[in-house]
Amino acid sequence: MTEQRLHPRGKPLRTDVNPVRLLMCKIDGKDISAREDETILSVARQNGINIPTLCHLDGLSERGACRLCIVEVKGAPRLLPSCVTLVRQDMEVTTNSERVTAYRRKILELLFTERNHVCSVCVSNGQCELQALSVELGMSHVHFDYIYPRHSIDATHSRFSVDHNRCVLCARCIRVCDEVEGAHVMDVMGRGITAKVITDLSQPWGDSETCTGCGKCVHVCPTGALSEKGKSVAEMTKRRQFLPYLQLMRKEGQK
Amino acid sequence: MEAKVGAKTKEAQDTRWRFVNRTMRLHGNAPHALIETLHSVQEHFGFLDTDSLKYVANALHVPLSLVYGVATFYHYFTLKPPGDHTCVVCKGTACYIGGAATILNTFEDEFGIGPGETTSDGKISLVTARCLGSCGLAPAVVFDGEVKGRMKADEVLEKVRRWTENDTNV
Amino acid sequence: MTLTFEDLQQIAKIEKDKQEGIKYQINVCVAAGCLSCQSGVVKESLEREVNRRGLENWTRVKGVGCLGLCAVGPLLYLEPDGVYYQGVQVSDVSEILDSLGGSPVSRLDCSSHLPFFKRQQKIVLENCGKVDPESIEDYIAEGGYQALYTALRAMTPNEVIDDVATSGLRGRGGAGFPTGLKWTAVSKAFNKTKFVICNADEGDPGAFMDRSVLESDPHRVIEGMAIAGAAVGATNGFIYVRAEYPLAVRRLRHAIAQAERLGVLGKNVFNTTFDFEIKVRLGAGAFVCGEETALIASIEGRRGTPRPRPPFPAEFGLWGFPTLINNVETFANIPPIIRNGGDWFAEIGTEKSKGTKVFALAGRVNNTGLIEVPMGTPLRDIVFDIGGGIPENRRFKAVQTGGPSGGCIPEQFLDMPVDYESLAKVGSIMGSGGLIIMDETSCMVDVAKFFMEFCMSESCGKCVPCRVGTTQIYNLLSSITNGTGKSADIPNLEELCDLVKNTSLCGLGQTSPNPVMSTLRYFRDEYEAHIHDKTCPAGACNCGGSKEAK
Amino acid sequence: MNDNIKKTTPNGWTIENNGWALQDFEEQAAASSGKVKVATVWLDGCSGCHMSFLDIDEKIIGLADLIEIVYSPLVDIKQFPGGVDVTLVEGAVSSDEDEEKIHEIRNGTNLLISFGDCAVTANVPAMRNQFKVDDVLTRAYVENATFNQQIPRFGVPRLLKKARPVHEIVNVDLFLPGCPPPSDAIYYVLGELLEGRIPDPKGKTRFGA
Repeated sequence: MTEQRLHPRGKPLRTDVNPVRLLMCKIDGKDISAREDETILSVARQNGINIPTLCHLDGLSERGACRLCIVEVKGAPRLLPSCVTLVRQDMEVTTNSERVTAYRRKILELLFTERNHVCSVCVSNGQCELQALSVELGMSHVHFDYIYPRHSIDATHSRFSVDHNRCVLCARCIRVCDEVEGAHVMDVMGRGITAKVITDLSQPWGDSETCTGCGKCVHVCPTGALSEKGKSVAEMTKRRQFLPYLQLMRKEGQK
Repeated sequence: MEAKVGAKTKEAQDTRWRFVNRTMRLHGNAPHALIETLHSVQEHFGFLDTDSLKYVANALHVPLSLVYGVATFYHYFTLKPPGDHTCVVCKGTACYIGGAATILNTFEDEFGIGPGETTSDGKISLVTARCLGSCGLAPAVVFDGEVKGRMKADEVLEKVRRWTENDTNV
Repeated sequence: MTLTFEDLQQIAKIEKDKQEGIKYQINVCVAAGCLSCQSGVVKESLEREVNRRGLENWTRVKGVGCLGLCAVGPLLYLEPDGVYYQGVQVSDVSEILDSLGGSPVSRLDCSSHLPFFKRQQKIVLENCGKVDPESIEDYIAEGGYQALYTALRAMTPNEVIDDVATSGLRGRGGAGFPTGLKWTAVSKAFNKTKFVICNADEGDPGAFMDRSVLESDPHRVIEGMAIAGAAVGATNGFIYVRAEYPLAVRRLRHAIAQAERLGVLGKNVFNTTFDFEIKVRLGAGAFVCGEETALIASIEGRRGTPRPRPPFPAEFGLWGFPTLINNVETFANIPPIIRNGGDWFAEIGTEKSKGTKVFALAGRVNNTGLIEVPMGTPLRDIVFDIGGGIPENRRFKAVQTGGPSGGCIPEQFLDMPVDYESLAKVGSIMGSGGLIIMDETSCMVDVAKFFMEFCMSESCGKCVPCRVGTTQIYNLLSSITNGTGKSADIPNLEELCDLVKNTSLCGLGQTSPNPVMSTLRYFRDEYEAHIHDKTCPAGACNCGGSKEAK
Repeated sequence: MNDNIKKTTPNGWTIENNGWALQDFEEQAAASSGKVKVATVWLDGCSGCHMSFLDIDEKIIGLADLIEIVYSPLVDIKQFPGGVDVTLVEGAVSSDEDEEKIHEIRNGTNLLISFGDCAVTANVPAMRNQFKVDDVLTRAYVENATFNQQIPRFGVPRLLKKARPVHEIVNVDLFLPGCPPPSDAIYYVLGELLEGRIPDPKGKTRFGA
C-alpha cells in the first residue's frame, strides 16, 4: 500500500508545518501505535483487523456514506464511521461487537432491497464487493421487503455500459472521475431514494461531451453497475492497480 | 463549445440573459454562484432548460453533471416549463392535518394531474410545497402567487375552474 | 461614513419627535399570514381614509410585523388603547376610525383572546407588532443597534462571549447546543478569515417562527449577527434563507441595504476597526440544508449533502474556514442579552433551559399563531390557555413538537414543563419550535406516515440507512394505513427505526424515526387496530375493512 | 443432545423455529417408516436447484437409506402429504397457485428450507417486478409471438403482482442461497440435519453461486 498523507476529505496535510505525532490506541483489545493523521480504518487494516467497507477505496477521498465501517468507540455516544474518524490517544475501538455486526448486516440488507440485484445474471457475479460482503457478514437472506424500483440500462457508450439496477450509489465512479481523471463527467442527480448517477446533463453516456473514455469509473465500481461491453455473466474482472500508481506518478509530476 | 455559441446568440435575442449575467458577475463568476444563478434563471425564464444549464455551466466553469445534480437536488428548481397557471398546495403538518390530502385527491380526480404535473394543454400546474409558513391559515393554497388560507377542496376546484373558463373565453 | 452613538440617539430622537403629536396609532400586521388575508389592502384603505378625513397629524397608520394571532387575521393593534381587532376588512375601516377615542368596535374586538396575549413573555418578539420592519429608524427608536455599539465600544470580544455563555442561551435551531460554547470554539479557531452564518432555512413543516421574525424585525437578526461577528472575529456573514419566503427575503435585503447606508454594517462600524458585511443566500427547497454541513455545501453552490463531523464547522466550515452557524432565533436573542446582561437572561426559564422560546402554534387549536413563552411553561398552559383549547369541543389527543425530527406527546404529559430535557425524556425534541396540536380525529399512524414521507423525500440520499431505511419505514406505514399491514410489521418498524437512528450520517437521518418511535410508544393500540382489526380508530385512514367494522 | 442448539448460529444465521424441535426427527422416523420424510417443491424457478440436488451423485444412495422423498417433482406424487419433516422449496412465489401451495406446504412441514436464490431472494423471476404484469405478458405472448398472439388466461395460474421470496409469504426456517446451491452444500445441510445439528452453510454457498 502506498503511503498516503491525506486528510479524510482529500485535502493533503501539510507535513512541513504539522509535524505528525505518534499515539497509542486500542483496537479490539490490541494495543496499537498509530500516527495522529490516520483513520481508524487504515490503522486497523495495517494491523490485520478487517473492517468491512463499500464506499471507501484507497486512493479516493472519503465519503463516509455506506455506514458499513461503523465501529464502537468507548465514550462516544454514537457509532462512528471508521473511514473518516481519526485515531486519538487512548482511543478504545471495537470493530466487531455483536451490535455493530448486526447493524452492518441490516444496512447491507437495505442495499439489497434498494435496487434489483440479481447476482446470478450479473457480469460481476463472483467478483462483486456487495456479494462478497453478504458472505462476509453472514447475510443468508433479506428480511426487509424488496422495493423493486424501475431502473434503466445505458449502453450508449461504445465500450462501457451502466446498469442502474446494480448501482449502490457509493459514488466511487464520481470521485475517481473528478479527483483522478479530472473530468467530472458523472455526478448524482435527484435525492433520497430517487438519487441516480448521471453523465453530463443526464444524457446518454455515449453522447457525453466530457467523457474521456478512460474507463477508470468502470474499474472502481464495486458491483456490476459499470462494466465493459461484451462481458457475460461473471466475466467482468475489475482492475484497480492503476489507482495507487496513478496517484503516486501525478504527485511526482507536480513536484 | 457549441453550447456557448448557442447561448450567446440566444443571449443577443433575449434580454433576460442580462439579468442572469448580472447575477453571475455579482458573484465574480465563481462556481459557488451556481445556486444563485439558477435562481436567477428560473426567476426570469420560469424553468431551467438544457440550454440554460449548459450556458450557466460554461460561464461559471462548473461541470455539467454537477449543474444537473444541483438543479435536481433542490425541489425549488424545475426543469419542465410550468403551466399558464400554478396552484401550490401546502403540505406542511398543519395543512396536512387540516385536509391538504383531500384537496390534492379531489384535484387529481377533477383535472387528472398529481403533484408536480401539468395538464396536457399546458394550462394548469399542480405543485406541493413542504411548508408555506402560513400554518395559522391551514390548509393554505397559493393561486398564481396569491396565498389563500383555510381552503376547502371545492373552493380550490372552483377557483381553478375559473382559470380554464376565462382562458377559453379569451 | 461612520456612525457614532450620538448619531444613533439622534436618529431615535427624530423618530420619537415624529411620533410626538400622534394621539392614535393603528398598527396593521403586514406579516405573511395577515397579508394573505388582505391586510395590505386594509392598511392602504386606512391610510387613504385617514388622509381623506385629515387626521394624519394625530393618527398614524403603521405596518408592523406579526402580532401573533394568525388564526383571525388581518389583525390590528391600537395604541395607546391596547385594543386588538381581528378579521378586519376594508368595509370596517371607517367604523374603526369613527371609534377612535371612544369605545372600541365590539364586533371586531378580540379581547376574548386576551390570555393569548397576556400569558406570553416577549424577548425575541418584543418588537414584533411594534416596529415597522421596513424602517431602520423605527428599530433604532426602540433601542436598536445599541447592543452592537456596546459590544464594539464598551466590551472586549471575550466579554461578549462570556455574557452569552452566562446567559445560558442554547441553540434555538433544534439540538440546543450551548451558544456560548460554539462562539468560544469559533473565536479560538486560528484563522484570519472566519464566517458567521445565520440559518434561516426553516424547513419543519408546521413551523414559521423564523419567517415571522425575519418579516417583522429583520434588523434584530442583523444586529445579532454583527455582534457575533465582532465576538468571534468574523468579517463576513451569510443569511441562508428559504426562497419560499419571498417577503422575508425582500425585507432582509431591504434591511441590509438600510444598515449599510447608515453604517452599522460595512467598514469601520461605530468608528472601530470592525468591518462586517452580510449577504443573503437563497435556499432552494431542501430540508436537509438546515443541517450545518449541508447548509455550508449549499452556500458553496453544491448539492446540500451533509458530510461526517468532525471536523466541525467551527474548525472547518465555509470554504474550509472557521464558521459560526446559528439559527435566526438564536441571533435574535443576542441584542437583548448584550443590552441587559447575561445574568438577566439566565433568570428566565428553567435550570438548564434559559430564556424564552418562540413557538408556532398550529393544527387543531383555536388560537393558531406565533407565541413566545418562558422555558418551562407547562404544555397544558400553552395548549389550553394561550391556544384557547381545541375547536368544536373535541378531545385533545397529542401535541407534536420538533417537526419531522420530533415526537408526539400524549395527554398524560401535558403538565410537563417545556424545555430541552423534558421533551427529550418523552421521546421528542424541542426542534425549532413548531407545535402541532392534534385531536381525536387525527390518526397517529397517519401522522407518523406523513412525517416519514417528508423525511423520505427530504433525505439527501447520501448514506444508506437514511436513504433506504426511511423508504422502508414509509412503505410499512403505508401498508398499515391502507389495511394490508401484517403483525410482523411492528417489530420490523422498530428494528428499522433503531437502525436508521443509530447508523445515519447526519441529524436528519438520526432523528427521522422519532415520530414513528414516539407514536409506537404512546399509541401502539392504534397501530394494532390498523393491522389486526383493519380499522382506523380516528376514522382518518381507509383501511378497507373499516366500514364493516363500524 | 439438543441442549446446545441455539436459535442463532455463531455467525448470525437465524433459525425461525416454529415450535418444532430437532429431536422429533428420530422419534418420527422411528414411528413411521423409520426414515426422515423429505419433500422438495418446485415453484417459480428453473429446476436448476433440483438438478444440483441430483448432482450429489452416488452419495444420494446413502442418503436414500435415511430419508424418504414423500413429495417432489422427481417422484410421482400429486398431493402434498403433510407431516413432512423437511421440505426444500425451490423457486419464488409468483402465481396464485404458488401462494396457495406454499401455505399448504408450510402447514404440513416441520422444517422449511428456502432452497436456492429464487426462493431466498426471488432472483430472476423477480426481474419482472419492475413492470406491470400485463405489460410483461403482452411483451411475451403478443409482441414477441409470431403466431397465435394472445395472453393465456384459462387453465393457467394467475400471476401475482410481484414475484416474491418465500419468506415474505410464510415463515422459513433455514436459508440455502445459491444459483444453484452447490450439491456439496445441499448434502452438507441434509447431513447435518440428519445428525440433529443446525447446519451453517456460510462459506459453502452464496448468492448467485
